[in-house]
Amino acid sequence: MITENDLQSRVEITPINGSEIEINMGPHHPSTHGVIRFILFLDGEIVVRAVADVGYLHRSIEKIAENLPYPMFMPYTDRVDYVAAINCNLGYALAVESLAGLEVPERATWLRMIGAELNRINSHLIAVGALAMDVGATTPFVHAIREREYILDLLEILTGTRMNNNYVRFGGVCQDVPEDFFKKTEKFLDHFVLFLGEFNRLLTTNKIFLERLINVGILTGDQALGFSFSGPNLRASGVGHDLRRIDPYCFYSDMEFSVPVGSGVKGTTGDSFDRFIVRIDEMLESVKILRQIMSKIKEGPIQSKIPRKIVLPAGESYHRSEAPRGELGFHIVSDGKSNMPYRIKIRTGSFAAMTSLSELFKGMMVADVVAYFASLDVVAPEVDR
Amino acid sequence: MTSLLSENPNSYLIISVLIFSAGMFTVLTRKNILAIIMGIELMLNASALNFITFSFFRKSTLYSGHVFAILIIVLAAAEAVVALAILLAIFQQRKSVMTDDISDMKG
Amino acid sequence: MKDAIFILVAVFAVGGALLTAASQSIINAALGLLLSLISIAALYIFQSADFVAISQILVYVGGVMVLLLFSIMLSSGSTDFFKNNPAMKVFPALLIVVVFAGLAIYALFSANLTFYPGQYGPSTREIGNLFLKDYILVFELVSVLIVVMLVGAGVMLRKELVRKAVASDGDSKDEKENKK
Amino acid sequence: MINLIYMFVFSLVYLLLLALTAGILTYVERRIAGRMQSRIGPNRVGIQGILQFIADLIKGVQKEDIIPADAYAFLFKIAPYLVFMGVFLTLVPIPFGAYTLMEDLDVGIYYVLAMASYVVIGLMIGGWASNNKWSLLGGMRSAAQKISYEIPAALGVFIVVIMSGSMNFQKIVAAQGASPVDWFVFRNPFTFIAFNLFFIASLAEGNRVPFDIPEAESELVSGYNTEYSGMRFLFFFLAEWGNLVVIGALVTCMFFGGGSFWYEWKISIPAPGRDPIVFEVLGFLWFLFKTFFFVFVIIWIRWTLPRLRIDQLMDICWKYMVPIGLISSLGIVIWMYFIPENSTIDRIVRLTLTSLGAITVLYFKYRVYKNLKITKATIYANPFV
Repeated sequence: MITENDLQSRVEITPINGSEIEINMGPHHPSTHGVIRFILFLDGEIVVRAVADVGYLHRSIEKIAENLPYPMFMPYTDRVDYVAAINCNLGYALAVESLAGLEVPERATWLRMIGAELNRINSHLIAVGALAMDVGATTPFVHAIREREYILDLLEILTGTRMNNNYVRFGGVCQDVPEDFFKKTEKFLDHFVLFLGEFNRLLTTNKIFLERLINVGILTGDQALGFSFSGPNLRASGVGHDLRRIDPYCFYSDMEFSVPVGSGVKGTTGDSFDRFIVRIDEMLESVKILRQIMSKIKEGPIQSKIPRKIVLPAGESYHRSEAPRGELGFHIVSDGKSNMPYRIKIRTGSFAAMTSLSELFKGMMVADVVAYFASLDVVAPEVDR
Repeated sequence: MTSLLSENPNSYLIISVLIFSAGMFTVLTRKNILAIIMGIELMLNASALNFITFSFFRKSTLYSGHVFAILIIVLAAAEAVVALAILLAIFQQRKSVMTDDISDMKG
Repeated sequence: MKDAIFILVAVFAVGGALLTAASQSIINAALGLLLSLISIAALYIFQSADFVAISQILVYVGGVMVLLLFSIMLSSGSTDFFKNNPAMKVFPALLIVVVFAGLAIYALFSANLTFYPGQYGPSTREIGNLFLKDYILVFELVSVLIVVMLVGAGVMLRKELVRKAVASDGDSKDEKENKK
Repeated sequence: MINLIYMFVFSLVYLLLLALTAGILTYVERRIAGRMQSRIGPNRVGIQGILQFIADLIKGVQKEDIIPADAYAFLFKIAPYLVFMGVFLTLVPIPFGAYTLMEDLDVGIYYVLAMASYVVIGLMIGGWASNNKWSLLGGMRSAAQKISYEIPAALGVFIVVIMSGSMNFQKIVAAQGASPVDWFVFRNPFTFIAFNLFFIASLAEGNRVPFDIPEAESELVSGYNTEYSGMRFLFFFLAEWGNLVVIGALVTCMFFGGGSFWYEWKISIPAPGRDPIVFEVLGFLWFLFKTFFFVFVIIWIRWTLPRLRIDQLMDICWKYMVPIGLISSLGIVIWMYFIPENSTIDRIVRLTLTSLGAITVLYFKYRVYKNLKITKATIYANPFV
């Protein structure tokens, strides 16, 4: 949180002239998706300077990790990004497993991937829906939420809970699925592809929607890399960087899917519309992956034997995975003695996205600020952790 | 002439005088350009009211008074637009709307 | 009954004007003006001038008042309190105004004007005829004036021009200081 | 004296009826929105939730009327009433039937335009007096928008006035006929343009989507009514929904033949030998039907489209609508000079335009069914689920 002194040191304070007003967007504002605050200096409707202020949702998850045994930290990773909880579970589990050298049975890996991909679709639905809502169209958001309900039903069968699933365990997953789960998923996917077509037609053929997003908040590939973007936001800028391809984990190397890259279909590469359409395409890719998984999954154990007390070897390591909002990295430092980490640092995509705001907001109108911020798909708890 | 106040031309003319005087007082005593513009608007309105009154009570088939009232309204709008544009240009430059601060042209 | 309404309207018209003249804050003055303008439109209706009355509301209330309020909001932060002009204190001004009003009212009653009772009737068609027959030149001139006004106001508020003016003004000030 | 009392009672009845209509419209809008968003909408209070608006009213009255500490209290208090008054004053000259109107003003349309511009004052004052920067921005936006869109609206009205030769609503309605061929929309190309200009500009003046930028909830929190609560807040919304009826009624009067419903019968000239009361009632119902059809269209647009940005909004007004309006108001004069009414060309044009309108409707129906086929969605015709 920014105090008055910090603000003065961080913004070149020129005396505010008559036509310039300082305005607080947030911490409680409909379009900040949680508690995030921007301080905007407006000249009429145009932003002259902007400061992005984070920290209003800080729950010190990383500090809590230092006082918990490794398995007990798993539920906290749900809360890092509550929209895509299984992806966070998976990232943490993979990091610890690779350090401890734990085996994971094949079926458990498949189930983890099903959970992760369902959650990815879930998260992207929220992202595109909220983007539509922030540029003023309420109905697509509700439609997206309706489809998300089906996914939540599926996740409930899979994990037992609808949100904050806490599904992944070291060396496996917490429970197996009933047989009709796959049939239901298949049915949902058939329906979902049709829905996505309709959703896409409703928005991408809408002139107003296009005008609001095209050429707004353009980020070139270099710029995006400079801001250390990752995930869909980076891919929208034309960089085909997908950790499922580049640094495969689970069985993603066996999967056939393409990495959608922003190509400036309607405007410039890397504008807000590209970020929207990349997410739509990615949902379709996730559907493909899910279908492949379901054709390959076999019966088998879901949990390997793991030691009662997990003690990682001394040293530090970083493990990354592809979460819906970009690279999700767990940097674990262990002293090699206790069953608790010495330090955990979580690297999230949303936090990286926040760094671009002050730069990009300059010269935008208030409505563009909202559209650009929504197109980045920032979730407040992931920013602050 | 009827006894009704509303059908007596003098009542309209007196109202007009009072409004005009109020406008004049505003123009004379204010420092803020906005307030001066308001005073001018009041004075213009009072005169337009005069036109309508004479048109109505002198010979009601003669509508020239209405024409002049409309002209006054249009001109007042044009005047206000230009005045406020100048005012805002000055304000962006000087951060003030007071007549005292705009005296550079004084010899 | 008609008179009661008339007196009410008249009180509003004059009261609004007085509020404009005497109020302490600029926003109250604007409100007084608004009240006065609407009441004057009502007075027009008393005199069967409905077209003029509606024009008054459309142009003054919908146009001029909005512009005034806009300017007040944009320039708020500058002092908006009642201040006397150095050239004119309140009492001399009051004196001038009272003398003027007295003279005008005296003139009104001594002029011995002949009035006829007004007749009520629609006025729109006649006004239109007059504008397009007798006053066609005036009408066209007013159109030209409005075009000039539009262009002028647009040019005056163009940001880059204002900035240029500010910049050149700053230069000249610097030069002056250098000379000193 | 009796006359005055009659007027007072009549206007009171009118006001109450229209307040009731506005209240019911809130319910209707929420139900329609619910339908469009695959949910139900209010259905708890009364049969099918019809009494929901009364419940809302009671809740609104009970709520504390909060006036911010630094607000300009007097202006803050009167602003909602100014807006409410402005909207309901526009109803005075609108003919719901040959006799069902408050005052048959000679300058009817002109009066409506004047009152519509009067509403701006209330919105600006409300925004300014709240002493909130978001409200101030909302008030400013609303003033800029309404003043700009008054010009296209006035140009649309201008074309109608030229066509009918009067500003009186009864005469405008009488200049049209009962069948679609006689309506001003399909009379000639310029009146069709006038209809579009007027309808779009009315949406903008009524702060409806896609022009709802003064109260854009994702940008300006809630615009000029951010700080309002309780009854004053409701007054803003009563005005908004009252405005829906006004827009619908105006469009019906000016372009869709008003309440004329029988071939030789025109609203202000009842044919001899017919019972005036029966025709009055039938005409009134027909008028209401048309009005509520347009209200439905406006609601439909609101829940479909995103919101424009302010510069796009101004561009649409000044770069497209005003020039088109100016050209077509010149065109209508030339048209009327060269092509007299009921000449062969006139009839051909009327018939062509009317059939084009019918084809558009049929094409729309085809598109809807095609989309439904693609998405394999089921359509639920029953509104009371």
